[in-house]
Amino acid sequence: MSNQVIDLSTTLGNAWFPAPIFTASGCASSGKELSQFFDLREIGAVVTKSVMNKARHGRPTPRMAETPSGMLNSIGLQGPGIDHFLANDVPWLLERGAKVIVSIAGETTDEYAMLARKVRAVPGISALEVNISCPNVENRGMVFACERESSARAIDGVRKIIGGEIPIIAKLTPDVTDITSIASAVVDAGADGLALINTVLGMVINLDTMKPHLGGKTGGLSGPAIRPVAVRAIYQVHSAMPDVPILGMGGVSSGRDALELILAGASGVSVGTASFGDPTAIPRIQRELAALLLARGFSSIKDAVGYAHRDEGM
Amino acid sequence: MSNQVIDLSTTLGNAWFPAPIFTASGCASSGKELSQFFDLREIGAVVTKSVMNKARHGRPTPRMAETPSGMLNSIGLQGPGIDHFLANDVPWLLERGAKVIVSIAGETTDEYAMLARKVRAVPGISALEVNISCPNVENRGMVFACERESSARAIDGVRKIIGGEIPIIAKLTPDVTDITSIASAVVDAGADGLALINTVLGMVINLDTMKPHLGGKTGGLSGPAIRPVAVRAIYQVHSAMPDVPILGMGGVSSGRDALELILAGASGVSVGTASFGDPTAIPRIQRELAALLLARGFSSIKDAVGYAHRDEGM
Amino acid sequence: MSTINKSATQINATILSNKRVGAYHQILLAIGDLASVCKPGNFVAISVGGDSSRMVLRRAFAISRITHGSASGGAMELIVAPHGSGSRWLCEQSEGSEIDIVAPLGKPFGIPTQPVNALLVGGGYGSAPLFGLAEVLKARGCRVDMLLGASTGSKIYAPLEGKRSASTLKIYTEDGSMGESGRVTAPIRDLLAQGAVDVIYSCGPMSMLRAISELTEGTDVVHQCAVEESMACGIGICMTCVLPVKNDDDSISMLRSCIDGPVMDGSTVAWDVVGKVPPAVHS
Amino acid sequence: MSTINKSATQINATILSNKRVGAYHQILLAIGDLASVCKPGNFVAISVGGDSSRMVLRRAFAISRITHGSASGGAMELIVAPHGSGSRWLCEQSEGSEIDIVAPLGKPFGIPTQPVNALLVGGGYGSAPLFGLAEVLKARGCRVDMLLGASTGSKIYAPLEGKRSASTLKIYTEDGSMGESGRVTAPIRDLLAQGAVDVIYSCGPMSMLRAISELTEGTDVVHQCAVEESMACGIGICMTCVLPVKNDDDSISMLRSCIDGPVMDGSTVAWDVVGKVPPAVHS
Ligand SMILES: Cc1cc2nc3c(=O)[nH]c(=O)nc-3n(C[C@H](O)[C@H](O)[C@H](O)COP(=O)(O)OP(=O)(O)OC[C@H]3O[C@@H](n4cnc5c(N)ncnc54)[C@H](O)[C@@H]3O)c2cc1C
Ligand SMILES: Cc1cc2nc3c(=O)[nH]c(=O)nc-3n(C[C@H](O)[C@H](O)[C@H](O)COP(=O)(O)OP(=O)(O)OC[C@H]3O[C@@H](n4cnc5c(N)ncnc54)[C@H](O)[C@@H]3O)c2cc1C
Ligand SMILES: Cc1cc2nc3c(=O)[nH]c(=O)nc-3n(C[C@H](O)[C@H](O)[C@H](O)COP(=O)(O)O)c2cc1C
Ligand SMILES: Cc1cc2nc3c(=O)[nH]c(=O)nc-3n(C[C@H](O)[C@H](O)[C@H](O)COP(=O)(O)O)c2cc1C
Ligand code: FES
Ligand code: FES
Repeated sequence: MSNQVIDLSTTLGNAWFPAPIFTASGCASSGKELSQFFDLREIGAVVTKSVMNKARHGRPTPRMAETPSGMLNSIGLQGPGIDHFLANDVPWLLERGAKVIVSIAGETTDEYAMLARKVRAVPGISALEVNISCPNVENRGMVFACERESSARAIDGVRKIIGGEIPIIAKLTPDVTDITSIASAVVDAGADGLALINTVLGMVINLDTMKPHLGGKTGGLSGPAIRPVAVRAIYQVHSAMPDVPILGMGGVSSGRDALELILAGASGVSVGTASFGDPTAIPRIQRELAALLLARGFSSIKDAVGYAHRDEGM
Repeated sequence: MSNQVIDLSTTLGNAWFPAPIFTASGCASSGKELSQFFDLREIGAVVTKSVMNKARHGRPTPRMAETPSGMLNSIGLQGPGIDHFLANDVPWLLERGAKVIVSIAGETTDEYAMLARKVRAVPGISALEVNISCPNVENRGMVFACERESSARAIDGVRKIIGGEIPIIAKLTPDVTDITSIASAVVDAGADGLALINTVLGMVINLDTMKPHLGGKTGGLSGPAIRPVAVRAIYQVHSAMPDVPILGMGGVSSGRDALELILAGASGVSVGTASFGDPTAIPRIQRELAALLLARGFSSIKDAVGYAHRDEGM
Repeated sequence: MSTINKSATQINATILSNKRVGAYHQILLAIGDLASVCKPGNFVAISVGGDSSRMVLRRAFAISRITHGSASGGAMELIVAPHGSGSRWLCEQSEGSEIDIVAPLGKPFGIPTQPVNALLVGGGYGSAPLFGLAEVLKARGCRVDMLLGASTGSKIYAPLEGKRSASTLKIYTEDGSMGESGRVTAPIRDLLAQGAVDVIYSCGPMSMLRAISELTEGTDVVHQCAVEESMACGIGICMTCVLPVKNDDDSISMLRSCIDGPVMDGSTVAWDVVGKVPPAVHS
Repeated sequence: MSTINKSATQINATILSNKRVGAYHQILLAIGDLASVCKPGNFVAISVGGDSSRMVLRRAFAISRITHGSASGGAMELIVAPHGSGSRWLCEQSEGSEIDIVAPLGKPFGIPTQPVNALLVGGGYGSAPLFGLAEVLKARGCRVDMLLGASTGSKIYAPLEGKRSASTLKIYTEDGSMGESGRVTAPIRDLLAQGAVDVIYSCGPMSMLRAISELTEGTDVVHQCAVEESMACGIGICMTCVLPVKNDDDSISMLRSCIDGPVMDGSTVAWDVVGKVPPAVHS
């Protein structure tokens, strides 16, 4: 009903999406599992689980701990490897008419470039999300997104392969002293857009074993608990670089939350943890968002993006 | 009852405290207000609101926003100035037999040194907490605790004044890429202990005004939402520097939460936001903690400090 | 031991009744002996959402009325507007459930020692504490006139028994659905001009309190207003609830409305600085 | 549309009854037509804590029994141990309240096409799904023997009507407070040696499932076990619930116990690798 009078479509760089709410990487597997609960064509896009070059087992269990209004995960990028993924999962999604954003993760600059080359060879993908921020990979000391240079190098490698066919969206971690500095480094290196934010590094001690609860010791904090951090990061980066499109995420579980991220500067919003608690969260959030936008007199998503900045510098 | 068979006393550097749970700076004003609800001698110590050299109005209202399992605050270090504080608030506390940790905050290295000099002149104070991490002061770009050098300089200035009479506890922000690096910088500069963690920078957009809700735009996130971040920071720093005492804080609202921070490496635990929701939180948490320690066979707090690290490197 | 909130206690109070009254819920709590120390203008801070709630802060509500029962002890009445998730949770609690409260908090209304002409002005649920106040004033021999206003009729809270405590009662709604059409502040200028008022007691939205302060400015009429700022703690330890208040030397202090209020002298509040930073503190 | 969880639906189910049974709560939910697609071994994921809960994840519970009512439609029975805040919340919900469930989820127990001798082994609340399974097996002409174990008698769940579905039922408690003293796995070795068992169905703690798998190793006896890993989503999208499962080529895959389980072939689970990282994937 409300969808009829409001333009819910959005863009990230040169990619167009019919709706503003996306899955979040790692929170929808490859899409198939959610298709039992809603039609994947109803939503913005399926952002697939970050895939690496080779198949990986990931981290030992326990891999999760619920925390107040959030959860920690330590999956460690378990996955089938890029070849299997592109041969099986992507065609399945495209056949069903879903928009697809492929998320890639690498352990070396070369791995990112190699992954980009393989993704480029598959037609029909809408955008490439480059996860340079997952804090769960074995080699924690070297999280790419923690330094300007390593971030820029990873993106630069991908940029050399992807010549503008599809937008490159760099996904950043909030666990840095100055996220705008990392953001500007990756944009200078050729990122067309930014995905903000990945999980926040956290830990839970199990009071029975009296040791870290997660198999991987530390884990990534997600869910409503981190929403204020996401809003802040998006606001800061949009302030510094208003022309760079942002895919926002972090603790969104209702239309009001999605609107908060959009007003702060996000052009699209990914929903992760909320889908665990509610398999139909994404279409519901999309409906709620449409109603809230309408009630505020917006006729399109685009008009609301970054609206909270309107009197800035006055 | 349980207090009879367990030694709840703890130390931070050369300061001794009768009990392990403290107020958190800025979450108990100067102690008087809570004394209606419990005897201040029952708890570890009153950590007073960070005080600056001059009186300050702080930030405009609204100064707070509740968030899922947490809250944002943007107080901006409102306070009476150090002279008024030392002349009025500290004597009141000492007369009542409370242990007092004075928290200071400055805008320049010199201000920290000046504050330390004034605090040194007052007998009876147990420790000095140096808040080099408050994200709420006007000059956000220059939060001391975001850089090794500025952190070290602030602590070095204080160390030159305080010659070991009372421990210097440096309070750090988690909003950095590598908190162990900041921690080692301040310890090298002469900090006797560390307070971990200050609030996490966040923001809320008001959906009515469609602008940042807080008068100060951004604010500090506290409460249970950030507990996993606190546990992680304490665990990381205790791993890197097992001999440096840590005053832990961040989202503690029950005995089980306090135990989690202690097992991760905290020698004492400050309780902030939980006192807003429950004025008797601190004595309650202390009772719950004693019972949990007993149930696990500990006979003193000291034995539990950092216990989660026991098989490290194996 | 303390001089701040010196009667405040934390107790589990049982809900004796919970009734819808117009747009509000009238909630009656059994509070035993605490009833004897609650005064008109005090407020209560209530823990909301239960054990696994994501709401970490208490919610503040004005104490509407205190009744001193016999066997069961005293009771406290609240008038609650279901606003967000915390107040809605409270309105959903059924008779018999226990809630965790801290009361009485804050500075109550000052009661004149002489019989005076008092005008009580309430906006929305702000009328709640005025009926109890009216009784106390009447007992002191004061004349009590009451003006209540709201956007619409369902938001006027004016219980029958309460009406008796005032000499006159006039109701204003912005949509004209009850009483006269217009703002509750409209008649005040004339009343002041007639010299019919010595003290104004007010409770309601900040804009209403400010408007009344502007009307009393330059007059001898005392304006005691109960302010409503966002409060994280309600007991003076967080500094979130501050209001700019003028000192004798015209400098401004940011005072905590939870312990230096909620009742404040309207003429000392620097209304134009609310939500702004006052000029630097001179030291 | 999907092949995964293809009957799963999210509905609001009304609690028909909630009774304490020993250490557990027996909760009956009205689920209407959903009853016809639930099979023994399926589970349900329940949203806990209400609107302003700080618990963001659903809780998983085995479907204990399905009854096909007439007017009111079908009902689902759960046996819930009050463990932490989520399960306690569920146990506190009263008759008439609505809860948000997603069901049926996961792979059910495989039912033999021929009449076989089945041994059903349940630990604690793990016995819950076995009674419904026993009925199905009996209807297929199977012989059903049942062993139930727990630490103590109050943790044995063995309803009267359920007992009828098994040919024999033996109870073991570690403290000897009910049935025989000892572990429920104790008699299995002999039963296997006697050749009295073709299939074992088990549900209970991981240590029990592992012990049974070790007993059946090298025998022809099939072991279908319902595993219980921590699950964040319950629907296959988070990868938190994985178990190491041996492939035909002896390599190991980390399979999601929510969609590739909870019922798994015990002989394929690499029990010694649970909680560890298997050797690198060869590609
Ligand atoms: C001294 C005082 C007396 C009050 N008396 C009454 C009364 O008698 N009846 C009544 O219905 N309400 C009263 N209020 C307002 C009441 O506290 C808020 O409506 C309530 O806190 C809203 O909480 P929520 O969870 O429903 O809303 P949310 O908007 O979800 O609350 C989010 C946060 O904002 C704060 N907040 C939101 N609105 C207000 C507000 N208007 N004032 C202060 N804080 C707010 C909440 O406390 C909470 O921390 C009073 C407030 C104060 C400070
Ligand atoms: C397939 C399956 C079937 C189950 N069937 C039953 C049943 O029939 N009856 C019953 O009483 N319980 C059953 N459980 C266990 C039940 O899910 C947990 O007891 C419950 O999740 C605990 O939640 P809590 O909030 O009470 O505890 P908390 O410890 O506070 O929970 C914290 C987190 O850990 C998870 N968790 C804690 N314990 C377990 C556990 N044992 N298994 C899985 N996750 C856990 C919770 O889901 C939650 O995310 C089953 C679990 C699974 C996976
Ligand atoms: C279980 C889990 C797995 C995740 N895996 C990935 C991943 O593979 N790649 C990635 O970029 N982000 C991953 N994330 C981060 C999410 O995409 C998202 O950035 C984060 O969870 C914040 O959003 P949320 O609060 O809505 O979940 C994962 C998050 C969770 C909870
Ligand atoms: C309202 C408020 C004011 C605070 N003021 C200070 C301060 O003045 N100095 C300081 O070092 N930390 C301050 N903090 C941070 C707390 O001391 C503490 O580090 C943080 O809130 C985390 O603990 P908690 O989750 O228990 O509140 C403040 C926190 C809050 C919520
Ligand atoms: S509400 Fe905390 S000081 Fe007033
Ligand atoms: S619980 Fe999420 S994949 Fe199994």
